Amino acid sequence: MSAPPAPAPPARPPRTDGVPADGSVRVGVDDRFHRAPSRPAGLQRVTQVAGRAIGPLFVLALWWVASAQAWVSPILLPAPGTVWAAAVDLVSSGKLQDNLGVSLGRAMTGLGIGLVVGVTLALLTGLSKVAELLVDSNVQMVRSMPILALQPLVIVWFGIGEPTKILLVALAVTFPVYINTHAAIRAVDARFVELATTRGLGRLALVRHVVLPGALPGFLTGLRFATSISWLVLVVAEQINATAGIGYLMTQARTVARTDVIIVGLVVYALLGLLSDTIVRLVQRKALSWSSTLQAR
Amino acid sequence: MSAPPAPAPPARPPRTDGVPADGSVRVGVDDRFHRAPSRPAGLQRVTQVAGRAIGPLFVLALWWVASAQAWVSPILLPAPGTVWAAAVDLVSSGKLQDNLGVSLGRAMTGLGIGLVVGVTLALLTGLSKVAELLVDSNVQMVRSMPILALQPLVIVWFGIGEPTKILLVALAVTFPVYINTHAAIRAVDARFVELATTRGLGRLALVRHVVLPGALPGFLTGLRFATSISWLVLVVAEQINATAGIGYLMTQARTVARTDVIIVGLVVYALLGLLSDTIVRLVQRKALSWSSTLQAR
Amino acid sequence: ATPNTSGAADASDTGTGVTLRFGELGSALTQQALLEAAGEFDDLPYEVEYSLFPAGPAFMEAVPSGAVDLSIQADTPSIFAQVGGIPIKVVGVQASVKTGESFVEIVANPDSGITSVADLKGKKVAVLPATILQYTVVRALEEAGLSYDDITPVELPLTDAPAALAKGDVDAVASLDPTLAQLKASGAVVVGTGLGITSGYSYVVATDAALADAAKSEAIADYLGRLGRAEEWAVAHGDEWAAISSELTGLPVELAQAAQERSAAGWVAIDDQVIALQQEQADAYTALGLIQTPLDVSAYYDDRFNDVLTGGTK
Amino acid sequence: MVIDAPGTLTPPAGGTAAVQQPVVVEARGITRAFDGRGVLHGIDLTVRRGEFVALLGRSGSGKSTLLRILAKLDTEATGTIKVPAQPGVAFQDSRLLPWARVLPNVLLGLRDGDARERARTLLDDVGLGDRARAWPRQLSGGEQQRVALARALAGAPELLLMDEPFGALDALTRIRMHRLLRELVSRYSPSVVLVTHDVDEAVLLADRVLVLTDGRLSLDEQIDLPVVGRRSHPGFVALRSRLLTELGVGDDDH
Amino acid sequence: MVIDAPGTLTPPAGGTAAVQQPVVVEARGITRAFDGRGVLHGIDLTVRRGEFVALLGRSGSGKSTLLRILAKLDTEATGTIKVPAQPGVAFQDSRLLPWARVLPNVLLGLRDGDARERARTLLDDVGLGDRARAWPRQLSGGEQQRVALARALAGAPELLLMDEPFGALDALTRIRMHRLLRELVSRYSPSVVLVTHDVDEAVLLADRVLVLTDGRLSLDEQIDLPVVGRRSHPGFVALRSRLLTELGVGDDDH
Ligand SMILES: Nc1ncnc2c1ncn2[C@@H]1O[C@H](COP(=O)(O)OP(=O)(O)OP(=O)(O)O)[C@@H](O)[C@H]1O
Ligand SMILES: Nc1ncnc2c1ncn2[C@@H]1O[C@H](COP(=O)(O)OP(=O)(O)OP(=O)(O)O)[C@@H](O)[C@H]1O
Ligand SMILES: [Mg+2]
Ligand SMILES: [Mg+2]
Repeated sequence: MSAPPAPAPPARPPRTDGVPADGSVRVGVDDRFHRAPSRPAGLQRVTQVAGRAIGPLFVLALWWVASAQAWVSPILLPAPGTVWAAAVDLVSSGKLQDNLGVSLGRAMTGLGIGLVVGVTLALLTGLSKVAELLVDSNVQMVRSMPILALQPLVIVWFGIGEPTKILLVALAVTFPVYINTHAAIRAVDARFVELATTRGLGRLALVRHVVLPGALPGFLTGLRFATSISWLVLVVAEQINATAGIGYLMTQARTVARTDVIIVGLVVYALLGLLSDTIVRLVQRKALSWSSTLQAR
Repeated sequence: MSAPPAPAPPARPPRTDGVPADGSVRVGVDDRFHRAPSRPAGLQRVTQVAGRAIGPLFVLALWWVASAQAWVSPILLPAPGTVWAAAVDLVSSGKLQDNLGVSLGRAMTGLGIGLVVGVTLALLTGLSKVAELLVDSNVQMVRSMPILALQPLVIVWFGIGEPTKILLVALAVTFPVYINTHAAIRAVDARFVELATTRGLGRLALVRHVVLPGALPGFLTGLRFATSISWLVLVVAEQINATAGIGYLMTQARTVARTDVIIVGLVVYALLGLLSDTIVRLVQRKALSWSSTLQAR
Repeated sequence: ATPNTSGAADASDTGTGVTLRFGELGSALTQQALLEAAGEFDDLPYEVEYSLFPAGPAFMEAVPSGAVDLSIQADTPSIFAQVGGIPIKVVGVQASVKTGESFVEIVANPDSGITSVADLKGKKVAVLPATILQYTVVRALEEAGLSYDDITPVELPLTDAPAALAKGDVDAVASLDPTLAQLKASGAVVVGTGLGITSGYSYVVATDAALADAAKSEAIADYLGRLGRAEEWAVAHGDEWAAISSELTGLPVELAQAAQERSAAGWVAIDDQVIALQQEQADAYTALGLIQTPLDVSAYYDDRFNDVLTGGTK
Repeated sequence: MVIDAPGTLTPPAGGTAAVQQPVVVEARGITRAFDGRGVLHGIDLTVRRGEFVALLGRSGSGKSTLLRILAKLDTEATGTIKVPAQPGVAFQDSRLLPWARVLPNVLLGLRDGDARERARTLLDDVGLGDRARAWPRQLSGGEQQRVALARALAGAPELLLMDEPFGALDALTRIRMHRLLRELVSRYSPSVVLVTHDVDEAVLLADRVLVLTDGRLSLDEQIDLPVVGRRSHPGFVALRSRLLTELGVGDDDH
Repeated sequence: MVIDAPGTLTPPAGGTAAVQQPVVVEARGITRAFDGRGVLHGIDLTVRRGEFVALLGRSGSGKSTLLRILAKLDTEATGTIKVPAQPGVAFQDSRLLPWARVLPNVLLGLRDGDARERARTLLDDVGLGDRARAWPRQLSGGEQQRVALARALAGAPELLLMDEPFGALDALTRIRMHRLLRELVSRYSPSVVLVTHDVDEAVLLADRVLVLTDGRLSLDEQIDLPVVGRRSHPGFVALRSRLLTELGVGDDDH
């Protein structure tokens, strides 16, 4: 059947029957899943930093109140004032800085080695079936063993000098980096590898252009772990023939029951964790600017 | 300009000028990035298991030779025979099984709690800006602190009984689960969240249909960590008033200098690591069957 | 009747309603077995609950939680507990090593050329800081006319020392059993002992809370009496006890026997002399910089059980 | 194309009759820029119930951007907008959840009891009744697009926003999908905004065509052609040619 | 459509002259099944140098599967195949690396010195010269497709395998891309296999059309029409109609 042609409707104000009449200036929903409305970048950063500080400040306040109200015995959790005094003491005597400096050297060296080894292993096992069969199960097994129990063997092979401490850090760092990077490599979309094949990319170019960028988010997650683990392992590693280091400081404080120093150490650890985390976040933001995920708000 | 119509070429054997004349029956390249040619599944599995065993067997052989050649003092690294005898002894007396059983209970309970807490936190901080500001930095800070140093505080609050041991496991498990799941949630493709919005999915449905499945690979990577950490942390946790458990067994062996028992313990840890890893791998294979990544070979 | 061990619930069915919570140190719970073997466990008028800690400081960390009442330890934990303000008192002192024996020894690699403490000058010596091991080294050096500055102390966990000695990273190790036995088994030679330096005493520490509770305090007195008798039984029946304890701890039975041969039993009255010995140690740690403000250890002694332990019942 | 089943089809809701229908979409002064590059400059658009609007425009002219705004997916655009809560959207990429099989993908977000049955029927309609349990990656490009189409239709929405939903389909499948769409439109009278680069498709299906040029609607025209036999109507060729000109294609090019 | 620049274009390499050209693609007995569902049943295909082959077929008929096999991306297909080492491939999805900007995406895998310049020229040619530094996610669907086209062309490959490379383009852009492709084809004489669902496009561009039906090439025909003015040639309509019939579209449908 055929309807007769009808003239175009005359221009007139639109009717809004059946539709609520309230108009909003902003379009769409305002939800964290969507790019937030653009604000001056500086202001946004300040708000964010302030926001992140809320949590720690809350904990601090709780601690203060708990101490003031004597909810916890000061033997276990000294008052913020006591800890602050201990911290001032440690800083003014230069002890804290010195020990941190020593540990920083160990943590960074171990972290560097662990990163290189972890990524290399992940690339090997991620790209080659043979390497995976040979390496992966060994890595999994070593990862499952308590470092404390392995310590005597490490000492026999590497002595009690700096190499052992760095080795222990490297060992502990390697696993999170390896596992996350390995998983990320395996999760790279096969379609991009196909593309690379048609472009005649060699192994190296494939790694450079497809595998590494594709695995970068996973690697960064591993790195987030690795940074804090590199510091944590020092608590154990710096029991071996150390005369300085944040781990040494902690162990010593524990042996001589200096709870205030322990708490200072804990706070230092927390700050180190926040700091390295912030750095990794920045790297993440920069390195993943291409992505259209929830991450890239 | 216009070319005159030409008749279709007569059917004849194709010429192969300029093209190598060797024909291969299989099409395409054979590379690990591509689905391997289908083989009987059973045979493939056997080859894989055998392949995975190569690494450990190599380590075992090395140990054997090192002991036979007395490269390492037997006090530090007893010969495989000695260790085997110790293992037989531990098994026949039922000690190993009993301790494993006790630890299994603790590890699984702690793992379960840690999984729930980690995933819940990751969902909160992954989905809500406010929760992230409040929770994330605190989680990062607690994660950065050495559990050993936190132990006294944990004891005060939770005593020296089972809860403390389970709490320590849960605490240690929470972080890898949290960090990996959080990162994975943030890496969920925003396009799918858009889709969910247009379908009117509520928060819960969004989590169920988009966020959780999208974050599953990352969660499983976290789980891979978490399983082995749950066992590792027992070495520390089972120093607090424990009279049974694999961690207790290790500590006891260390204090009484029974290197052979320590090695048995290490092997048990390695096997536990392999076992839990294999389970997670299976779950992975099953749960990610939809994906077309390098993983899903 | 087998009374509750660790983790047991309230002892509401016993006459006094008191539960003594004893923190054992080491690698396994052995005390109940000792009391049972000595026949001291049958007619306890109160409950005893045992918990296990790897070392003294770990016990001290549990004190503020109120989960423990008393323990027996070596010299140093109570000193550092005082530094940390842990609410405990030393309420009993026990001889644990035969006269003429010491459980601390300094051993060296045979090819290091070290044969005496004097030879340690300029050498690397593994010590565990803030322990009787360190104290022994300090005092042994003093007796040989040297000071702690004349050696290179290497701080190592006890169990890591054998590996370091085997590797040659340290020249000598101050150690005690069973690590000491392990060291000797791999060829290390004894170059010095704690004889005349270490008191060989064990110290019973009880929490202030437990001491403030009259019923508990009474139970402690009774329990320590039984424990002392049981230990005397163990000294008298060395092989028998060594067999039982090695079964429990996993310590090779030869080592257990060797340890048993050295051990002694018997309470020592808490007096100025005993306190002075500890004060000397505390001062040594102060000199080493481990303790910042000088300590008066006598504040941490409570001699209320002197009569019961060293007088009346024995 | 509608000859096969003339009984089931009603005339499009265009013409004077449509003016009586309530407004379903009302957008005023929609403006959008990306990093300073303006894409939409104050678009005004009113779509009434049952109206079928085709949106044409050059590649990169902002069609998808406008559609995303109508779907309330763009928080940075400015302007006023009123749209029904849950439009059926077919994205330009088919956007199937890779971790859900075909049927759950179609069912996503539907809660009513007979949704499952309707989804199955729709899958049959788009020719994929036997692929309900396939993973998205196991489908061909056109198959994926048809699943996305089925999903957009499955909620029987008041408003359909479709971004080149037939782009990857062959001629026959495309005709079938056109027929399916018309059928559903006549049954439920949703408002439809269809982005397409196929002028014939636009003229064949729509009651009204818009052309987006330089961030403005450079053409907004009712199509007053009969539904049946539209292709052979003399007005068809004229309109088609006018639209092509508006899109920059000279008659000699084609 | 080629009127604008007749001087730069040479006649297609079809007809008797093409038979003299060397074989570039030779596939024999290509068979592929997914989970037991056969998709290709022994395809034989020979493509000579400079030959422009259009591949038509219903959605889901196996066109992309065949193209993937020709690109040596399918390890489970059986048969014999000889193809040049590095074809230029335009996938059905545009498949841009999300972590690389537009220009690096085009340059991917090119190592020769003037690749950069050529890539820039090609980006200009596809109308995206000013988007060289954009991320793929910042491009519209059609823009992404054009980048993928530029990438496929950038290596000046001996063999071009293109899977619906113009599917998301508007009429004018499509004409421009056709022109660009013809120009490059006449300059470098690559062999081309073009999957398309647009019968007009196939007939306009190709020297030869194939129709894939039920896993076999149900039609394989040389197009012996003049390059210039092909659309107005009487043979055009006849061939077009024959192809539509082969694809299942009746004349009355269209
Ligand atoms: N990985 C796979 N697993 C299972 N089936 C598949 C897979 N890939 C493709 N198929 C099926 O093979 C058939 C051919 O797919 P192909 O992608 O080659 O179709 P096509 O001709 O390109 O279709 P379109 O025009 O829709 O892109 C389809 O039915 C598809 O569902
Ligand atoms: N996230 C973004 N960031 C920057 N520019 C963008 C973004 N999204 C789109 N654009 C640009 O906005 C313009 C309009 O994009 P849109 O996707 O709306 O085009 P379109 O009309 O749908 O084109 P097509 O027909 O090719 O799909 C394009 O030039 C595109 O490059
Ligand atoms: Mg678009
Ligand atoms: Mg296809």
